[in-house]
Amino acid sequence: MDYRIKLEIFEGPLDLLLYLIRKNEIDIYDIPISLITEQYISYIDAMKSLNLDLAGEYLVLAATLLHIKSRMLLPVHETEGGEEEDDPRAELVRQLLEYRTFKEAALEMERMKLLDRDFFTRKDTGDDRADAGERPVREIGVFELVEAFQRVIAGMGDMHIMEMERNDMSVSQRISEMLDLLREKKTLTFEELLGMPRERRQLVYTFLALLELMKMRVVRAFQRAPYEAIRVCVAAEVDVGGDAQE
Amino acid sequence: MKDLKIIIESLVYISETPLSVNKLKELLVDVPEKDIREALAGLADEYARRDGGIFLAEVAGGYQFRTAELSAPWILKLRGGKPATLSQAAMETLAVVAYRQPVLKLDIEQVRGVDVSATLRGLLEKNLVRIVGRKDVPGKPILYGTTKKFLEAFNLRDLSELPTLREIKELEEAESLE
Amino acid sequence: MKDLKIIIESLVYISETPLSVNKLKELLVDVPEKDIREALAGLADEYARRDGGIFLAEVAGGYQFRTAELSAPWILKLRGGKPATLSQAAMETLAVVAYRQPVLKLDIEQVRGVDVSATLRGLLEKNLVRIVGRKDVPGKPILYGTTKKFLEAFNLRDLSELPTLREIKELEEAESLE
Repeated sequence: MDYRIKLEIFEGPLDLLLYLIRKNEIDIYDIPISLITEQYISYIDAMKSLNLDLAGEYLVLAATLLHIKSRMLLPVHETEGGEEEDDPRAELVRQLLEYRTFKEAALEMERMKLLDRDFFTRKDTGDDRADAGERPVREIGVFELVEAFQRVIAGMGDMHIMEMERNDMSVSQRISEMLDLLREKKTLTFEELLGMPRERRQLVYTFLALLELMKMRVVRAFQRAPYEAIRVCVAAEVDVGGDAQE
Repeated sequence: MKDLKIIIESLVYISETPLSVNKLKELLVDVPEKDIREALAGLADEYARRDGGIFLAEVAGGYQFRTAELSAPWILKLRGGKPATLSQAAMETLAVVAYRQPVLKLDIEQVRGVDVSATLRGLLEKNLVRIVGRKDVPGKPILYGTTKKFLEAFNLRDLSELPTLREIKELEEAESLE
Repeated sequence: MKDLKIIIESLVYISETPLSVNKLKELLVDVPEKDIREALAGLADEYARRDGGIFLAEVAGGYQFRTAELSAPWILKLRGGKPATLSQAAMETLAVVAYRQPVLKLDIEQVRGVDVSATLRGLLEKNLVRIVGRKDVPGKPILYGTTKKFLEAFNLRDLSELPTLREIKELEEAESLE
């Protein structure tokens, strides 16, 4: 029972380790690895015996501790410069100090005045109640957009989702950029279009985007004479309409 | 009791509707009605004498803060200049356009399962979506895509910064573990 | 100009989010910025000295009215909700994002030693954390940062107001020595 109560308050293996260090009144810079490893593992065993879900991270740290312990048992070699070898505990200590810093930062933040706990602000419930529930565009984060998309596809089969995943963002992006450029310059050569990307992957995207646009006949590629440059333009019959929205 | 006045002022301020004396009595269990009325009258009087940007007014059976009349034109300006708002329907349509562009209206409707004419028009008006061309099939249906303003509104450098579904799924899957 | 102070007070009162000096400049076309700042500072001072149920606070790049702390329990009773709280896991994750931003999920996990997918998602949903971009390394992983709402929620003018921690200083010093 004692274990259960304490285990619930740990936020992870580092938290447990910090607790053991504090409990044993140990200097964090000079951790007696054998003792701590032993205690750490007995806690893990207790967790297991209580059938608590044990996150893999706890086991990873146990392995790390055992590894450090075995390295500590090896005789210390002096390097050529006469300096001592790195303390096998150094990386763990660094990690613990870093975690402790943020754990304390979290406690500090917890003590700050918090909206909807310590103070409140009013909502504008003026005459324009029609807007209730809607938010200004400028304040919507990308995450909400993704959530909206997830909502939409939630009811669709896996096949459809796969299809959407394949609809590569970078190709869409190139399509959008290419159309912007073509509208501005009216016509570009094939080489000019392909020459823009800086890296190989981009070249592939550009090409795929161009194929897609040609397939949909949004753009046309033409050649005045054999061996002349292939020119690309927005398809003639397309009523671009974009200007009205810009 | 000085705190009573403070608490009542906070409550009136935060309440979305005019706050009635009865409601205050219900909240402040042991406080006599007389004290509540006195505190409200005192606050109303204080704001009236101060003659600033807000007043405590007795309206519709309760108390509510009201802005000064002379501020009305500026308040209208503030509210009028509010950035465009997006409904959930608009958001979903926008999401489909963003991820599937260039896309036909028909495709969006297939995904969302509803008619999107109105929301699409709204998005075009807000300049978040634009016509990028026409598909060369019978009827030459219009293809839609997102605009530069879309990127601005969502604080994206380019479309490749939109998170992929896989990335969001990763955040979701672990949820069941905690 | 006495009216200016009145108008600004009304506008701050009516605005749902902290009202910035820039927004006020935009609304009050011909008024010099200096006068706007003076009016705001004057109002904030007035409310502070009055020590009543509401205060004018400078947060998240703007000004906003907030309720007195001692009123919190009664407001919660009025609203019928529980106070907003963050779990320790969420708070630790938020702390790493706040101090290390822009930061990768992987970096947060390295610091905390656990998977943070679910807590990160919760913070995104609460609009305390947002996606700020992608890191320019293979795989283009998502970078996270805090939002304006975070500043508003923690009563901060800007990120520099986050408490400086002794340990953070120590870490930085140690790293610069390496």
